Amino acid sequence: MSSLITTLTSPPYDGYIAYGIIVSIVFMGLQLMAAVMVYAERKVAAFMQQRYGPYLVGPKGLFQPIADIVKLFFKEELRPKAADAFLFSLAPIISVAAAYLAFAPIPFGAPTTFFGLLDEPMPLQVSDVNVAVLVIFAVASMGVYGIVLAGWASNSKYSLLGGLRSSAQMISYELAYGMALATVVMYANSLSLREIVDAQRGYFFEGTAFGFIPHWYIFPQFVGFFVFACAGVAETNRAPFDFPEAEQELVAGYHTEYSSMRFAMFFMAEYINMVTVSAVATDLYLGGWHGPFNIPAELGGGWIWFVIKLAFLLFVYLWLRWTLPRFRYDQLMSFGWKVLLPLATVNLILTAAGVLYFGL
Amino acid sequence: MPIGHYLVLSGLLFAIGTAGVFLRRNLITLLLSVEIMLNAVNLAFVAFGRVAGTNDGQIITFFVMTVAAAEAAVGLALVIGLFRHRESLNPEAFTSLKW
Amino acid sequence: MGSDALLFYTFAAITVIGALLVVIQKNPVYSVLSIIAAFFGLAGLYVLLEAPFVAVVQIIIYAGAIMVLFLFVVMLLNVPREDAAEWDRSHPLYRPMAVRIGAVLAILLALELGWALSLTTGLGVGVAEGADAMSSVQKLGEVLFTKYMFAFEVTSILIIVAMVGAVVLARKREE
Amino acid sequence: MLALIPLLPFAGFLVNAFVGKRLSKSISGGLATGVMAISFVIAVMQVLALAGMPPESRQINQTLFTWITAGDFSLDLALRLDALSAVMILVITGIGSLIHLYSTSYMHDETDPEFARYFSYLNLFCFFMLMLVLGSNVLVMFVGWEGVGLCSYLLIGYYYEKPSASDAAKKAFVVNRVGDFAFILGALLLLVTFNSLDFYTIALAVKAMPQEVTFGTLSLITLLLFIGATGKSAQIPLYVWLPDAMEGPTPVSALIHAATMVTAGVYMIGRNAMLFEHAPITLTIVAIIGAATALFAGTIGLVQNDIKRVLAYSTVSQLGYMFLAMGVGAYGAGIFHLYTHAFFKACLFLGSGAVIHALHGEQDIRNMGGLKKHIPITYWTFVIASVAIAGVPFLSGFFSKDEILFEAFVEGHQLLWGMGILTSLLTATYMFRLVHLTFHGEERFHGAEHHAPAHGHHAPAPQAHEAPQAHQAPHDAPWPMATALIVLALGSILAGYVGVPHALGGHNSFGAWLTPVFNATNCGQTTTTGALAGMAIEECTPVEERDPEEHAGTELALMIVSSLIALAGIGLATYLWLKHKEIPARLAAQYPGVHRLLLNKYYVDEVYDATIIQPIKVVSTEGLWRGFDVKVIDGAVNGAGYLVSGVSIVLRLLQNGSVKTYAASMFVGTVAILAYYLWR
Repeated sequence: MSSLITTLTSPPYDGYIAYGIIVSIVFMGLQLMAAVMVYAERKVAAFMQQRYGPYLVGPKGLFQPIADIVKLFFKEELRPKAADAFLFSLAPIISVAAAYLAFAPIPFGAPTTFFGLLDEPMPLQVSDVNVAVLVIFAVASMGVYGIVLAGWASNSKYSLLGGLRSSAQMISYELAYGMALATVVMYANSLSLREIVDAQRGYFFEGTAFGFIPHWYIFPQFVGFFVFACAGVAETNRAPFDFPEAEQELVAGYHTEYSSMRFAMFFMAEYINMVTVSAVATDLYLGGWHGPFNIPAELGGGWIWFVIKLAFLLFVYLWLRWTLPRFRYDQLMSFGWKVLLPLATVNLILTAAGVLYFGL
Repeated sequence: MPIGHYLVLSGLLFAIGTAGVFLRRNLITLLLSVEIMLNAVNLAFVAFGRVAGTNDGQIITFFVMTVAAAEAAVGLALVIGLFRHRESLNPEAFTSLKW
Repeated sequence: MGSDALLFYTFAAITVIGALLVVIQKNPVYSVLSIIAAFFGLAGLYVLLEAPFVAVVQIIIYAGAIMVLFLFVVMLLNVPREDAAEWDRSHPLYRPMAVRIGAVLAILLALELGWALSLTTGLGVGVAEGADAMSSVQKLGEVLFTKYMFAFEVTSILIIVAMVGAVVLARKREE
Repeated sequence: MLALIPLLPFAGFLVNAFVGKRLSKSISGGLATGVMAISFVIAVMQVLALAGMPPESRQINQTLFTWITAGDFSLDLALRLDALSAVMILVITGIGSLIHLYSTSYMHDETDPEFARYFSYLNLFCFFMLMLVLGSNVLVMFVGWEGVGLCSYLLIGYYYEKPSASDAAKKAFVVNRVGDFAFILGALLLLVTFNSLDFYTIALAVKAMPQEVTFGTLSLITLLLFIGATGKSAQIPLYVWLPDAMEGPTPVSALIHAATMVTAGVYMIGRNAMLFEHAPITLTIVAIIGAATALFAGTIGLVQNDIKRVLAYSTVSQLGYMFLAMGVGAYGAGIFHLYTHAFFKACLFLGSGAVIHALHGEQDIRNMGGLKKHIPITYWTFVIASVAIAGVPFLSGFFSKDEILFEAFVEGHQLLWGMGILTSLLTATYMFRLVHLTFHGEERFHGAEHHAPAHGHHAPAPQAHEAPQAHQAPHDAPWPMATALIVLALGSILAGYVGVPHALGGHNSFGAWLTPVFNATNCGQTTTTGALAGMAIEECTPVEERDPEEHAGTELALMIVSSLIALAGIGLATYLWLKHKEIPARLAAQYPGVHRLLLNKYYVDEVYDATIIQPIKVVSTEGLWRGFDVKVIDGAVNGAGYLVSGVSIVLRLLQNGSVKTYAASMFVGTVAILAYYLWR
């Protein structure tokens, strides 16, 4: 049996229950995240625009997401006559599946025993793939098909334009994205996210006056982080790169024709992707679950750090969306090809040189 | 798993690709068929490499992929150009040797 | 049969069916989707061959990039389903003949391949037997950048040329 | 350093050829003359350096680059300066620069581009001539050999819009081609015989051989080379081009067709002296041809009326002299005569040029006379040169000529000696006939311009300033021409004194200077290397000279005889063409056949035309052109065309532009190859 198969099928520890727990945690967590993000987004938007935002349903409108979900459940499934039935229904599935799958190899906490429930600690991760970074990259690149196919299948010009835009946009930004990933991989000399995170334990300049600076890759790799952030935002089709669904231009872009649960899937996919990208960024650049100081296992362990950083990044997402205007399409392309890609390449080369000659 | 299986599979894929090249009348599908043939070869390479215990097979696969990427880029660009000239993708529509 | 064989046949089935669909489908979009499916099957086979890196790269490059490009073009041109043949009968090698020839040749090739396989010995050798897999990404990198250095560089040139060529070819001629 | 000598003129050629159109006359002419002058200076320096060396190793070698490498045979483009080529480069660069100088004023009425063209040709000629004499192996020499042929063609046909000029040019080219063909055959034969083309290597190799009594390889080689020489140096039977070559500008005739190029053949024989020495049969032929030419041309020169043609025939006859010398094995004497002849013949030609210039293009001596008081400088220089060529004692011609005759006599060729004496009589006679008809007697040149159009192009004068100067007295040469004339005249007086014979108390230092070359006793670096190194060493012992005093008496006697002959010739000329002018006419009337025969140069051209040219024409027209060319070659070509088009009618079906068909054919190939490997 081959190594990857082992990691994928049989968990690296005994106790399938625990494994199931982890999987369900991730699954549910993601869904919860999506819901929370809906609420958060509205609130943040309102906050930034001096509005109240949702406040009727529940205290401070906390249950608004639930209301939304209910609404979406009971809405009618619409499908344009000329649409391609099969693909029309396939597209959202691809989207959301890719979104969930992308989170699989992401570790979000040090091995823990769940407050002693387990006799041996188990890693907070669905599957520890030794080429995790590449897997994430691959799955992320699959996500585009959902959008593209949705755009094409619903057989409407707005959708089609949205799909085309997203495909072009994703291809363009995947390069910079991959370059940034490669840089970190080179830096940490490993493809496994867990190892990358563990490489970020501790501090720079141990024992000096600057000893407080945590050993996070964002500090040596801030350029890479910038590139990764931009590319990530573009990959998730969020403002200011939200071209596939540019309301002002394309009604709602690729999901113009969608309604009800299928629409909900796209919606979820989008937020889950945000979470995924943020999680990856956290693991790659912000030292994952390693914080400035250790949180003892009794209080839950390192994953709290992880959640905090994740929340921060997600807030940045919203912040960007409600702060920046949308690019023009040509600006998007030229930014991707003429700024990010060269930047990422130079960064890659410099880092390579550093690793090779100065053993950074 | 005996290597014979992989070889048969590879040959099968190659045959399918060839058939596609001959039977289809759509330039894009033709290109796709070519991709299938390439991948059939890749499979054979990797299988042999595995048996031999070297990774040259995988390396060659990377090169094949690169070539495939280049071929796809240029090929599709050509397809677009041709489509601009004749509103068709049927290779039989481009039999004139100059225009 | 072991789970290994099971996986092999599953992936092989996916691949072959996908490939067949590519050829059979009349609608280019479906062809692209089926070939993506086939690629996933192939990726699985690569994993079975203990070449995980190749597998992932297969997904990233083929499924993730090249096929998106195909899909993009298909949508851009919005190609209709394949139209009925308008055959050029003025030519002695007109298409039905060509098809027949092609079919005959395909059969011939299949026969020859079968024969060749029948002649070959050692087909029973299991892929996993013999030397262990040399598939760690580090090893690949080393080999790629030492033994195959030249080829690698040439590849980069090839890519550049392809990019320029594509841009030039697809540019709108303003006339 | 050595390479600079030929390369400077080449540079001049490049400039004049490519940017000459935009240059003014003074610049292009000055440039051309300047480079020649500089390379003369360099040549002098090189020769002095050479003279500084011990006689056994007098060589300066310079290999420019390896030219040909084929298997084990490799050939350098190498230059070698030794005693012999030293003489040649001095003559070429020295007289060359004088003639350039002369030309600047002689050609002054040309338009700027024409002027530049003229000088570019002239420079190119000098380059090739220097390559010819400096080349250290046969092939380099051959390059020069062909090059000077080309330049002579270009310069003869300089007034190309004049039919006679271009015809003459073509004639010269074709006739030379015959000789060159023989020459290259000889060169190849040399190569296969000695597996080398380097002169010294060959010379030493030959030296090791016994003399060839019967007609063998060496004789064949030398004979072929000699045929080449007859072409280049206008000997029987290939001399016919030289008289017509007078269509070119006069300075050209002076430089190419008197001083330098035509002597290439003589030089070549001298260069291969050892080779010829071992082929006595060829030597005899050379001697006989030389003597015959000398006499023959002399007789023709006696009756010609075109001033330049007279000089041309005299040139031919003098060249005959040189070949005679070579033939009797008196190489030193031959080269000596070459060297002196260069001076006085160049001087004569330039003088004639001055006369023509003065008379605005008149060339017919019957329309001259009495020019003495009009153009004194030209007159005196002309006379000096004529005296020199006539062989009057104590001028350059005297020494060289007498040495030749003496050698001929001593070597036991009394008959040839007789012919030589007769020729010198003729020489003296026709030269002074020329002098008298041109400069003495009453002035017949009024209204010269009526004749001008006939020779309109010989000198540019007529078109340029005929109208203003139609009836004013002829003017003497302007300073550049005068300078050249005077220097050359002095040369024709003094040049001989480098080779004063022993009989006159001198000790033929010129001969001494040259002997090592001819005996191949001086072994330069080249010979001390390679297969012949060992031989070179033991060959380095100088061979014993003939005792100079032995024949002093004979020599003195012969000198007196020939001097008397020369004076007699002058007297005869004076008697016939100055005192009693009716006698020649009466003679002509008395023997009309002879006169016509001479006047028409023995009908040689006509004979050649009838015996060679016409048959060739017929064969090539009927046989080669109408027969072979049209039927076979064109047939083959057209056939190929038909074949291709026929086949492609079928093949076109394959290239139907349908990608699938191509794919199918590719696939067929795949299946076939696979099948082959299976069935194999």
